[in-house]
Amino acid sequence: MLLNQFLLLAAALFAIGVYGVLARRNGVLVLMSIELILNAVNINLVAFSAVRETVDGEIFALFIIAVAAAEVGVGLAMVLLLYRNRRSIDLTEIDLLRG
Amino acid sequence: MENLLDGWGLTVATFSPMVGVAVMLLIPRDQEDRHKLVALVTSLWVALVSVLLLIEFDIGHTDRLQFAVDKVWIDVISSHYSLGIDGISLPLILLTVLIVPLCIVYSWNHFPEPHNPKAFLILILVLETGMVGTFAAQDLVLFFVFFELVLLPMFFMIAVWGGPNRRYASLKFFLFTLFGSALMLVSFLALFFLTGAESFVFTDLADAVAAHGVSRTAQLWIFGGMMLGFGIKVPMFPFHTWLPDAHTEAPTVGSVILAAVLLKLGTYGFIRIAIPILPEAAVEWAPWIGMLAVIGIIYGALSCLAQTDMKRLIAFSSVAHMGFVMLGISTLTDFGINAAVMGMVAHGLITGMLFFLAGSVKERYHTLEISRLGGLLVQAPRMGWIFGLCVMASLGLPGLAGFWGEFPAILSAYSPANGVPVETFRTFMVIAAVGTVLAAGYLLWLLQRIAFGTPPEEFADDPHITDTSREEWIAWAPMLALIVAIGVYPNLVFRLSDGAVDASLHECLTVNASELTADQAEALGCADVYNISVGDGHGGDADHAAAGG
Amino acid sequence: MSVELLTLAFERPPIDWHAFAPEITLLSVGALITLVDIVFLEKARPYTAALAGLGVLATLIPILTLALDGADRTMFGGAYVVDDFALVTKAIFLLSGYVVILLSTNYVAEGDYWENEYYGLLLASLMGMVMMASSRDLISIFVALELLSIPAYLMVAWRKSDLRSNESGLKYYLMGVFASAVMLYGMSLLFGVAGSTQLTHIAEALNGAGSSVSVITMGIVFIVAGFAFKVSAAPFHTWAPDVYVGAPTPVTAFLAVASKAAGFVALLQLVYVGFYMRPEVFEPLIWILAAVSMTVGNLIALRQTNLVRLMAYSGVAQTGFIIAPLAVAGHSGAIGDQALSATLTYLAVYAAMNLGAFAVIITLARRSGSAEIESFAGAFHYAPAMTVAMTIFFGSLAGIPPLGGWFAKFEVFRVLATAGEPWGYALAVVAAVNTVIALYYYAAVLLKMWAEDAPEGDHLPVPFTPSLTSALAICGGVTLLFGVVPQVVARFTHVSLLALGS
Amino acid sequence: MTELLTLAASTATGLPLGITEGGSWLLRNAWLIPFLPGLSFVGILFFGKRMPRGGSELGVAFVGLAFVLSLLTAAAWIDHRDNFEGEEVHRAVAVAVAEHGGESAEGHADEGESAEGHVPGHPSLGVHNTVTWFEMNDVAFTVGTLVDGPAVMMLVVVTLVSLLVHVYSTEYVAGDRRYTHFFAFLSLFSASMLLLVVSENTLQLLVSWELVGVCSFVLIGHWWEEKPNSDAALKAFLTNRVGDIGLIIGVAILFFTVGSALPGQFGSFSIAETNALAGTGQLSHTALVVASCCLMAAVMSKSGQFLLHTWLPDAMAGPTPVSALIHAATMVVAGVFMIARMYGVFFEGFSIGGSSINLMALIGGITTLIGACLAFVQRDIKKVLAYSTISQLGYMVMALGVGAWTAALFHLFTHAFFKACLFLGAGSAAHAVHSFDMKSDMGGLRKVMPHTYRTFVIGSIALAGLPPLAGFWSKDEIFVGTGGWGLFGGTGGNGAYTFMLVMGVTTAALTAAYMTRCVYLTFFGEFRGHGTPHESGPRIVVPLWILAGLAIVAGFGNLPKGLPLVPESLQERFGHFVEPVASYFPGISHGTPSWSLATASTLVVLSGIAVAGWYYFVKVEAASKAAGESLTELPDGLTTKYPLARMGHTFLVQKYYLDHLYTDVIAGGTKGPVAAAAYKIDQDVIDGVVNAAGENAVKAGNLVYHRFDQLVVDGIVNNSGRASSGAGGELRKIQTGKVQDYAAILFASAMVLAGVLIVIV
Repeated sequence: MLLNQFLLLAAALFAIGVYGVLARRNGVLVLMSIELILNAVNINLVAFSAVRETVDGEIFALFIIAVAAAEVGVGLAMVLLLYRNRRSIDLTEIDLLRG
Repeated sequence: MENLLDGWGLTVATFSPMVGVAVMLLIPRDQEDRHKLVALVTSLWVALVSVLLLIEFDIGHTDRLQFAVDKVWIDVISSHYSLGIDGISLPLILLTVLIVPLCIVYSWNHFPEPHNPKAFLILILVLETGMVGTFAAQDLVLFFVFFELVLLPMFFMIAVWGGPNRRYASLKFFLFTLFGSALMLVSFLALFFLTGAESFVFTDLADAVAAHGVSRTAQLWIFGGMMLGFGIKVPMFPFHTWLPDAHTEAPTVGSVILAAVLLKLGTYGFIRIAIPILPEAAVEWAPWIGMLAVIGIIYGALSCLAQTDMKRLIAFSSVAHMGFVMLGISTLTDFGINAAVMGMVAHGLITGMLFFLAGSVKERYHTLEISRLGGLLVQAPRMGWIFGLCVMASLGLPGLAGFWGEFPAILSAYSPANGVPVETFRTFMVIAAVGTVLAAGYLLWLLQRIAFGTPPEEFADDPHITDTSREEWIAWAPMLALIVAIGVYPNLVFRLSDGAVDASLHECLTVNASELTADQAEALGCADVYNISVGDGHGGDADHAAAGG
Repeated sequence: MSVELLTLAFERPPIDWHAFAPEITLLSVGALITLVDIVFLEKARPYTAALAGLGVLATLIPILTLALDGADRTMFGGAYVVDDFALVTKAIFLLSGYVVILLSTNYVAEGDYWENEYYGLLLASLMGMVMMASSRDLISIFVALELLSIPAYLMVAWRKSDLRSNESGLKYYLMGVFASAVMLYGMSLLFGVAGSTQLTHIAEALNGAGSSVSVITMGIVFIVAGFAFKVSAAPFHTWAPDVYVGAPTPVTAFLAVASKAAGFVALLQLVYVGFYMRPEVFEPLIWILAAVSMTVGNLIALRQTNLVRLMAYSGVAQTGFIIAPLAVAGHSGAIGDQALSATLTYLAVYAAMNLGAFAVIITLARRSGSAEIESFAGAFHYAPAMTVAMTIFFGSLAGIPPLGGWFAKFEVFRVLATAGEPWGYALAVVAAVNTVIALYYYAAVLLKMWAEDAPEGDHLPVPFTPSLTSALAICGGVTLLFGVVPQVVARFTHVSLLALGS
Repeated sequence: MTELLTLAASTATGLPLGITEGGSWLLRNAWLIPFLPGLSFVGILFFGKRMPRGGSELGVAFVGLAFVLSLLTAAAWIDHRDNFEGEEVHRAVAVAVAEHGGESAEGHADEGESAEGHVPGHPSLGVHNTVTWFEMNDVAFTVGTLVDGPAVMMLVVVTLVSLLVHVYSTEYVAGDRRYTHFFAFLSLFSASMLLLVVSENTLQLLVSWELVGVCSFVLIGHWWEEKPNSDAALKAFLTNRVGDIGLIIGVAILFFTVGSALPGQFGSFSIAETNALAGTGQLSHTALVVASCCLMAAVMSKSGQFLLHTWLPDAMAGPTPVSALIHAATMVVAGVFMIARMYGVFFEGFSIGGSSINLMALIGGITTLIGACLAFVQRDIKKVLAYSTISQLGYMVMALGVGAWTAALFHLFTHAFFKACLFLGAGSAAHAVHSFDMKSDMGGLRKVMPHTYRTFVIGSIALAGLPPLAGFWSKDEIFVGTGGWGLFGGTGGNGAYTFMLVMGVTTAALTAAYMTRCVYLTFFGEFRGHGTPHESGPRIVVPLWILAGLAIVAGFGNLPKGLPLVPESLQERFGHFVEPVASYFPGISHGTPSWSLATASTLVVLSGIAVAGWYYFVKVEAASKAAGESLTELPDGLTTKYPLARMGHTFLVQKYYLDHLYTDVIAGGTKGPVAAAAYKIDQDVIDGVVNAAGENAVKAGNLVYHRFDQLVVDGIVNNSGRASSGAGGELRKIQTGKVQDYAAILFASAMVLAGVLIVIV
């Protein structure tokens, strides 16, 4: 099995996703980065599932895909709301609340 | 009657104030007279119940828990609703139920700002439940709950009705006490689990410690935790700094209750919990406690000499006086602990009175700055003489109650319990005796500057400065009478406490090592900390020789 | 094997309708509210709150019947379980939810926003929590978590035109999604080790696996981190203060109590059912989280000027207390059980006292329109009852007998001491010291309310509303009851997850 | 004989204590005597203000009653002493007896010899009566009376002087704003003092000891409106408290030491037991030495012994009757009485009876000299008397220190009368001139105050010790008791304390001289004050005469053995009835009186009078005449107060008068620079030490409080609070408000935790 390669791919995706979340200033791009992480998870799950010869991993991945869609929906709505009120989606600018 | 008291007496005494509180909560705030009446009646009722308890109390068996109740309270943690009193608790309960109605009477016509008698009296009644409960509780968890119950009311009493610096003082009081009790709680729990006792009931714990033999190190740690918790409440040097602030800022009645009863919770904890349950650790800690006690005596006295505020001076004198109590306790002898019980009662009455007086002085002169006062005896002669009497009582004049707390404590330090280093305690004895001189110094100095001389110009013709009022007489007379009565006939307290104290001490502590034969020593099977050599009598003789020398 | 599983998957699993009755009731009420909203529009406005409240209470009925029935019900091959633990936690969620509805009624009604959505979202989130209590499978835990989180994101941002509300909503959302992504990554690793998403299977796998220790450790840490975020344990707490302040206060109460409780429930299930055989991983992890949470939460709280923000940090510190017993849970089965019931006890008491505190804040803030501590000064003079109530709740949070909090703290200390391990005692001492620090800021607020005069001598009385008053009465009564007769709460929280787990 | 009995008893039935529970009703119920004034105190306190004479009538009546009772008790004792045959109380003691048997036999051999004079079968048992006060640890703490010779003597003295002072005071303090209080506290004082006298145990002794102290405090500070008075009161009380440390510790040591010798009891306060055990050598010698030293500290403060005596002159700020009663006749002798009471302890502890000088004798000797020197330079008549009291108390302590027990108590007895007489006389004079200053406000009073003058002179002669007045006999006995007189037949006694004898005799000369000065300054010359003084009323004069009479005759109570012309039945009556011959009292031996010593001491006294008399009555009188005004010293004499400033002048004067004033070299020299220096030392150094101790205590208090308590102890707490808060402030900065920072923290934490755990697991 090529498990390790899949895991490495997933790890790479995860790392890229994390980098994106931490470094991108654009809210939408951050959302995309999170999707990357979720996809890394999915790859992991599917790969493990294949190795373990069970379907649990695939089912889990399906659930994640479904829920992620809902999440992104909410997320885009929020970004939109913010844009409407502030005319900007730069995450580094929203720091009204702190301390 | 007897049966009723037996099962319910203590419960009624403990929780009646809460009934009073419930009634007062229903009465609107502006009906002040009704509030006062309810509070007074409640506290008098509690006093009556306590007196009935005293009457029914079997004086012949003060060492036995009487009016005991023992019901399971919190099953999961094997905690019981266990109340009972013996000769150690009874005097303190009586002191409490005496002080509370007197405080209510005293404040009858002059509640401190911002007035609000409803809240003030409710707090006093809640306090009463906590105090009586603490003295009656026979279960560690129950004790803890009551011990803490007094915190909040006192906190608010200081915070709301206190002096200008009240926020700082109340917070300090609160934090110190809670800090101690948090660590104390950890000790309690460690004790319970290391011993594997059946329940948190004191006797179960003591039995379990005796039977299972908790390791020495663990005992020492646990005792240390308790010492911190109780020591802060006492307060022992160096945990005393909350006390002067709290006393100075508290309203008069708050100071009185604080001095008269609250400080006793700590020393009571030592006598009731720490020493009976962990006698071996007590022996090892004793020199340290004794040392802190005598440091407290000298330190408190020296601090008194530096004070410019009358109330603060009295507060620091508490540190010194409680030092004597702690010295008595640290000897671990029957004599010393009896002295401590007496010291607690006496200090409660005397310092309580002194705070009452300070309050009355403040009310008349609107200041407690010692340098601005003077000539109290001229303007209010009766009050001046009462003040003189209290000062004398406080400095340990024989014939007044204070002496019987101080002198036996010093005496007992000459010959502490087995295993406690004799020479060290003799040194403590001498230091403590020096403390009596300092006590006389600061108290007489206070008396001289407050009562003697002629009134300062600013108050010379002040019409507000009147002699003792009716409420003051009613509130003070019982206390003064008791100060004298106990002073003349100390047996009033000793008779109650002696048997109970004796029973609370481990046999190995009190046995006379010099008179022990090898067989007897072996039969006792005392641990090495007691320094009773098993097998040959020489160890005992050596000790005896040291005692003689 | 896979063939068998596949065949099984196509059969309709047997469904125990009684076991699902709470979920179904809640779902129906949620649907009903949405329906009513769509059909009656504005006219439904006055009734939705009552409807939501009644619905939540109605949900308690099947829980009661299940509890009376007493039997543990296992479904979907162990992925969904209704046992005592589940019932007790469901009850806690629902009761907290009910109190939150009471708190929300006036707040929401007085806002300019569409009311019915609010209750719909609230019920959906509650639904997620109720599901969480029964989930014993990574998938169901994940789904429940998202079900309770996504509506919560929306509720936080509910005041659509308020920048602060927007900001906190977005922050909560981003952090939440990121945390769950990290958590999922951890889950995927564990799945890789165990080959199954069921916690019981994972437990078996973890018990045996010797080779992939670091993968297991990483998986556990990531999963725990995900839930530590949910329960706002330091250092995963950073979102909480900002979100608490920005969100509508009733929502804050909801987040601080119900949502947090759900995180704990998930954490408990994971630890007890899944990771129990790996104490060497989760115990130090929890230890660090507990100690850091208590200390950081309390220290920062010392410097707060906004009461809601202070509550956030106090919540962080309380989290430290709640999870502290888990730091010794792996010591032995008996200790594990005690740790579980200690945590549950704390949760129950915490829910009552924290909601109560928020109730007071909401009530008093209605008058001044501000949650700054300064604006609470002198409350004793114009709202004595509120001040006394606040004293009860804050005293309880500080752990002063005879208020409920003491027993919760006592239980925590008890478990830590019972284990008889040095680190247990060490954590107990840390906790003891923190109790004092916490007391400082609780007492400071109380002092402000009792001992100072109202700003500008404003002594107008506070307007009372029936729903807030009843919320206060419920919380106050429960707090006192738990403190005086702790047996009541102890009786219910004395449950075990281990019977299933091992 | 006695020796055998004792030994037999100690092996068979335990240690005999020398006390009995029997005896006549009066002896067993001596508690009534302190009880009566106690009752009067309560009565005056509550009803005094409402009574026609402000409560003084109550005081006089009850104290009078107590006096009558005391007399009856004394009569009963006289009967009891020789005729009582009753059971003696024995006490079981620890096994350790046998080891010390040899020693105790030796000890009792002496006693046997010395006690031979007493008729066997009349053991002179003290009458003991107790009730339990309180009980602790199965030990009963009792309160009760131990009535024996010294107690009865003290009862009579205290009640008598107290009665006279009460009567005197009704006139002296008439019209005072706190008249009632004054009598109340006089009564309380009497009660406490009487309680002290009959104390059966050391605890009771300690209690009454403190009570008399507090009465003294209140009465010294009677006019507390003026600060010096309250200062004096404070000083008196505090100085006494310092001594009380010793008392407390000493009592504690004895309590446990005795307890170690008694089986089944951890301690005992009983005086009889303590003394008896100490006497039989069953107590550790070290413990006794330490206890004696501690108790000595108490004596030093209470009885104004050197180093702790400075409060006593200041105490003269109180009303004169108080000075007479408390600070001359009774309270200040409490220390002496205590030594006498606990003589068994001191006798062993200080090894009295050897010839080595012990602490007690030394302190007594020094005190007696110091006091006498200081009396020279006083202007205030009461201070002269105060220093004289110190000096005389020194005599008594010295006497006890050399083993002359009876002499000491006899001197106490006579001193009480003549010193009270002198004080009351001084008071009478001062009452007339409204001042105590002899130099500026007195002089020539003999013409206008004949009664005062005569009684004062009688008292002075008695004090100076000229035969046949009281002071002579008691002083002479002390000299005999020192055993230091080797000329014309030795005096025997407990050892040869020649040094003490020298000190004593020197003091006798000084005493004679300063009293001469005092009498001259007060009553001779011309009146130097203002107004017209006149004799006081009968309530002052009558007590004066009674005391003067006693000052004349009291000495006959103990005529020395072997005095010709006196029937033997009148010799040593005081010693016979007062000195206990019982197991609780050590066997002491008595010196033999010596004619040569008596003659020598009389000559010394006469020479003292002569020198001072010559100086004042001849030289000063002449100078006064020359100057035309009443002088109090030679204008160019040596009695300058600041010798250093006038050193050159003084030097010249000394040279010029050297041939004329050849005796003045000694008298004047002592009077002048030495006394002044001594006074300076007294005021500056010793008093300075006391004051400095007080000031330093306050300073230490300030230091401790401000530097330590407020900064360190409190500081630790406050600073830890501040540090917490500061940490909170720092931690707060993490909260930047930027969501990506938060995410970074979240992720970094997770990674760090994972990393750490992976490494450690």
